[in-house]
Amino acid sequence: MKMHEAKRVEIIIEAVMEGRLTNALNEAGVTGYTILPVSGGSGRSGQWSREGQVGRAGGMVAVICLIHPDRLDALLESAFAVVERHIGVVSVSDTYVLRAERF
Amino acid sequence: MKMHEAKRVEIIIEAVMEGRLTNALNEAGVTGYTILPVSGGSGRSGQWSREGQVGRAGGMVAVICLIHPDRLDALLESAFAVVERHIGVVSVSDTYVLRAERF
Amino acid sequence: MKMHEAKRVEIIIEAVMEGRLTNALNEAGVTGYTILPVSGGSGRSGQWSREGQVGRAGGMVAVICLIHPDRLDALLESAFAVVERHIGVVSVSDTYVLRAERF
Amino acid sequence: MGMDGILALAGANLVSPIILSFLLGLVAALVRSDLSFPEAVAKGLSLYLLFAIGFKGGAGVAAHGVDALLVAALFAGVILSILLPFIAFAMLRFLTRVPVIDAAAVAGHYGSISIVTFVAASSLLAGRGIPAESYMIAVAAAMEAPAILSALWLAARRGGTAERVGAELWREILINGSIILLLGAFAIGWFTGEAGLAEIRSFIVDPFKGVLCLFLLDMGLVAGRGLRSSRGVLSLGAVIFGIVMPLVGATLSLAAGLALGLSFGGVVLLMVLGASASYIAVPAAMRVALPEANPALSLTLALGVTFPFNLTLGIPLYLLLAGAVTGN
Amino acid sequence: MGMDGILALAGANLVSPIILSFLLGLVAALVRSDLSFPEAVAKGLSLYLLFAIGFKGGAGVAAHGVDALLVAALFAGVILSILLPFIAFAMLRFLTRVPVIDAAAVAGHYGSISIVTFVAASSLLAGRGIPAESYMIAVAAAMEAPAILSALWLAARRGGTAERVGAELWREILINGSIILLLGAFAIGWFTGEAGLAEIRSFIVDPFKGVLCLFLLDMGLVAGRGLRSSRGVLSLGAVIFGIVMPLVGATLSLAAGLALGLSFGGVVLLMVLGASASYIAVPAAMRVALPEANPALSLTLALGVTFPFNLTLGIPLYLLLAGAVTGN
Amino acid sequence: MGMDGILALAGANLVSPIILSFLLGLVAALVRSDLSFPEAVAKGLSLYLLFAIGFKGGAGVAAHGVDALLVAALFAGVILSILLPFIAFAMLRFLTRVPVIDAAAVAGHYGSISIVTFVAASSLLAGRGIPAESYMIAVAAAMEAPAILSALWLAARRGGTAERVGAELWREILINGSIILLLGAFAIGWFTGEAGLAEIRSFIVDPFKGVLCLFLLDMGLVAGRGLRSSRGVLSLGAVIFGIVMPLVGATLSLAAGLALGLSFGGVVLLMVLGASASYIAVPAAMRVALPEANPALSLTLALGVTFPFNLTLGIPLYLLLAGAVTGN
Ligand SMILES: Nc1ncnc2c1ncn2[C@@H]1O[C@H](COP(=O)(O)O)[C@@H](O)[C@H]1O
Ligand SMILES: Nc1ncnc2c1ncn2[C@@H]1O[C@H](COP(=O)(O)O)[C@@H](O)[C@H]1O
Ligand SMILES: Nc1ncnc2c1ncn2[C@@H]1O[C@H](COP(=O)(O)O)[C@@H](O)[C@H]1O
Ligand code: NA
Ligand code: NA
Ligand code: NA
Repeated sequence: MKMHEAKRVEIIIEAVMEGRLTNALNEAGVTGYTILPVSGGSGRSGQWSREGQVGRAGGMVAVICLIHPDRLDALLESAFAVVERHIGVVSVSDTYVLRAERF
Repeated sequence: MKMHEAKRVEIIIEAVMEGRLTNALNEAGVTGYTILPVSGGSGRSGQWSREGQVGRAGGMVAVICLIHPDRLDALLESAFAVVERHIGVVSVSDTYVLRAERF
Repeated sequence: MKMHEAKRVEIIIEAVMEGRLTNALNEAGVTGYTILPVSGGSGRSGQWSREGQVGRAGGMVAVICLIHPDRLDALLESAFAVVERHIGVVSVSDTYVLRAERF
Repeated sequence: MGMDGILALAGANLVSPIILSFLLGLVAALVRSDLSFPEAVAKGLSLYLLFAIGFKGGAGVAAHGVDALLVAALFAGVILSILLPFIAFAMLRFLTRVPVIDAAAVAGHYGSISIVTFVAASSLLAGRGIPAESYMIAVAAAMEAPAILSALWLAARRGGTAERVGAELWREILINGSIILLLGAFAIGWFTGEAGLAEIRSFIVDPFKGVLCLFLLDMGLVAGRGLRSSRGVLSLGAVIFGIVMPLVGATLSLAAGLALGLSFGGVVLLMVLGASASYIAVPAAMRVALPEANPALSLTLALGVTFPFNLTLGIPLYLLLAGAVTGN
Repeated sequence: MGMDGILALAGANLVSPIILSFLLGLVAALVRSDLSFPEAVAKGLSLYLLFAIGFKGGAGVAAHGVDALLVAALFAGVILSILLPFIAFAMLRFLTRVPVIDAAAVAGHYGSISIVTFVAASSLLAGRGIPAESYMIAVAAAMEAPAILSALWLAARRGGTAERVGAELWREILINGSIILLLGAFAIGWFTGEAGLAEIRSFIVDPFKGVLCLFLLDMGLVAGRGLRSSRGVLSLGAVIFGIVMPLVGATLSLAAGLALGLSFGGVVLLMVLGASASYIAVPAAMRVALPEANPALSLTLALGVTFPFNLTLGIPLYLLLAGAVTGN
Repeated sequence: MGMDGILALAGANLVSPIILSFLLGLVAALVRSDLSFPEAVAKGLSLYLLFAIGFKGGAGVAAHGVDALLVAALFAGVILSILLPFIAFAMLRFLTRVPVIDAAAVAGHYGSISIVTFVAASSLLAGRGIPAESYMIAVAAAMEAPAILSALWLAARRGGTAERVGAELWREILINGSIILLLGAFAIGWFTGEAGLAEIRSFIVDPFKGVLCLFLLDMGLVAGRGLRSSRGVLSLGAVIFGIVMPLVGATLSLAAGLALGLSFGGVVLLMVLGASASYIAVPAAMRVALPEANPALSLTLALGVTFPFNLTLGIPLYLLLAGAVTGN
């Protein structure tokens, strides 16, 4: 099948920042993304788990964004502005997508 | 450690189509995949979230499939037949796996 | 934006082994990872789903680990020691990260 | 009872904790509070409500017996469910410019029923001491699916491209979770009767209304979020449809109920079924069979317009109408 | 009581909402309905049941006092849990061709216990006004883990390759969530006694049976899905094992209960513990310690064959047997 | 009442199922049992508690009327919430070496309130037949947010780098889920009054204490896990702060309550609000506005030190103090 080059951006960010991140993405014209729940993890600020938690603090989400390579920089800049002072990680991988008209 | 080339296929598809997709994969001989829950997202058909939802419509799942490069085309064809008329995205990345005999 | 080479390791492993895996990672000096819930899947040992399940057996989790390429081997060795006799899959992809000092 | 009566009744209805919980959710979502129910909690509440309402219906049948009317009522329900989508479709095409495929999908929702609207109406009737046929819950279950048939026929017939509806989809629709749970609990309640009900009364009867409050709070949140995120989806014509269509459905059901000879309470419940629109079974079926239809339109109409209308003004109105006609 | 008595009792048992809810779930899964409980809801229900049954047991002990029998009963339970896997192993190797490692894993399940079977039996006893020692719930907790020891010994001894079972695994097994919750709630109930029970009675006593119905509905769904997806896993010999083994476990437990001098109700509960097979604690331990064992076999047997058998026919049968022997 | 009285009361408090459930969770987590509540279940329980406590407060106001004191009490609560962070900040800087930004974040937690501590205290009062102003729940809601203002001011003023707090963050804080739910349910309870309460009493009143037990079990698990994973985070000075600060908060609130002329029960509840530290609303706000602050410190202090202290010793102590001063 015909595949098209694209970038897969994975942003793991605090749950309280989810809305701010997606707003920033929307403003940068990035309207395609998928949010996965995260149940736990570990990093420089220690280990955590969502089990039994009530509050929104102390949890993270993973935002996955498939995007045309040309638009990567705009995405990263807007995402970075949100992530900058916060804990979380951003990674970008090469990928190929079906139905390029969607990205 | 010895790693082997493989493809990582990520299909984000409507939850109501999950069974149809896995059936199609099984029929194409693809019996290894993992399904991740998705809590929200955004695309051409707008933004959505699973919070407080009861019905199965209006939710998506992510199906991850690690596969030997030779078998990629069969997988994509069977997956595409299911995804074709539906919302959702398909991406393929290069990856390496341990224990190649499993794929 | 300045991106740095890294590896993205994805380990899909039985939920009962989660603690043993993260302990092994910690001991190998890998303290950065994120755990995603998994809702179902299929493999050589058959198809499964978490729906309505109470026990911890019969479920899996996905552990995602972004790591500096130099430290990949240590990670894989410690992970493999845990995964070896168990069902589950390990894959490694090339990726790029922001804020390299974190990995 | 004149306009005063309607307003008094609507007023009395409005100050129940059930309705106010829904409004609380609606307001919280519209002001963008982060109040939310986890998906699992919402599903848990709905499993409870379906089980409880089904069981109580069955136990009621065990207590009061069943007559030939049951079969006739089921039959009438199925006919209404098949028929209403055609009216809905015509009305939509007249009032709005939505494409055929969207009109067909919406029509399917309005032929089917909303079980929580039914539950709220039952609750109101019980509170006022108005008896109704216990088997109406079975009628509700019977009305869930047939409307889908009409929607698919309309879509295929009128130029849409409905997917070939295989046996698989029919199986899914006919034994979808909520139908199975409703009918299964109904059967268990019927079978175990008064004794069975006594065993689990303090679970399915006593706390029922409170659970319903929480569930409606969640429905308010979902409806409010839906309205907010689909600004622009609803034209004025669509909103009019969302209010007039339930009135049409209720009126036809009133006629059917009278023709059948249902009790006053039974007539009201049939009206509520006719007036309400599905937000669980039909949306899922439509996503599978009519993937090109815009789901935001159906859901916003059903959950954001018709559901609140029925809950607040509709149910009291149907009660008054049925009362006026049957002389109650 | 003759065969008539058995059938009458089994019949009465079968028409309880509890059993019928399980059957509803089973049927729904077998016809492939999409009815399902979210994992979180299932876990929530099970947390409730463990807390409630533990607390009530403790409060019962506070009310009726405790005697030397408690220690003896705990001891007997541990011995049964250690012993039964050897019988199960031998029987499996005789009846089926499953590999040693699988036989050992299955054997571990049958030495341990199913708390929900225990709860269903307690419920049946309570409904018939048959008293039982309140501390039987502590016996249940004590029987959860020892069987695992036997299973691992069997696997290591008979050529399997059990992972070196470190202190870590033992810690996990002995203080696994369900044991801690059962025993903790038991201790709280004992400590706070009647007064404590009075405070939370309307949460842990009144709605208990209804919650049990919902939980069994979910168990039925899970069991049915398991049966469906592991067609072919079960040989005829395995199915026979799944029905005969509980009878053997119940018989040995009957002997133990009589030797101890437990009450009629206590004997029945011990039989139920002996007859039931674990589906929570042991499966998790086996995945860690015997990863090569096929989990589908153990779970399908425990949940798909033995659990339904005990729930429907087993419990009434054990009741009759114990009644015949003790003259009740 | 002398030291004996304190101990007797604390003892009586300690043997309630509510406190013991918390301790069970704490112990289970500290011995690293895998007992755990799914996130959705924990959230579901907390939604229930907020709805129930809010509704009952409102129904209480409907029953007993409201006076000018309500406004004064709300005002006093807001002032306390704004003031306490300054004291907390100074005390932390004196007792520990935590950076300014961390001290500010912790201070914000202690100005705000813990609703479950409030619920536990209400429960204790109700059990002893001590009446209190029903509108105290509204005071609780009013005290949630103002402390955040002080914390941000402290952080900005004292060298920290608080993010520009836009209108967006204020909106989030002021209409965060728990405030909306508490106040919304309060309004519904007030509006529907006795009749509304009667409709849903068997959901929000009868099982309330039992649900609270399960929720506190979960809180114990979370607190214990937090303590375990943040060994080393807490210095001795911090632990002292976690125990002395609630005493200071309670004392100031006692003065405020007396000045206002609240009833004995009302004074106790205000003390509990002053003494308790937020673990839901403030942590989320701090993550957004002060991302550099270490969340482990605040949460471990609030949930691992102050919450258990208040639950076990604090509440009885405040009761005695208020009793001694008001002569009750
Ligand atoms: N190297 C990594 N790989 C994957 N996830 C990570 C990594 N580092 C941090 N994370 C995630 O980001 C969260 C915050 O990381 P940190 O800012 O290092 O405390 C962690 O709890 C993980 O969920
Ligand atoms: N570019 C993208 N990257 C990641 N996920 C996407 C993207 N586009 C769409 N999705 C996901 O697919 C769903 C449907 O997309 P669409 O068909 O564009 O409405 C969205 O709600 C997202 O969950
Ligand atoms: N090729 C694959 N791609 C993605 N996930 C897989 C694959 N194979 C196995 N898995 C996951 O690992 C689990 C165990 O696999 P197995 O050991 O093959 O039974 C499956 O249930 C899946 O969740
Ligand atoms: Na309808
Ligand atoms: Na057993
Ligand atoms: Na405070």
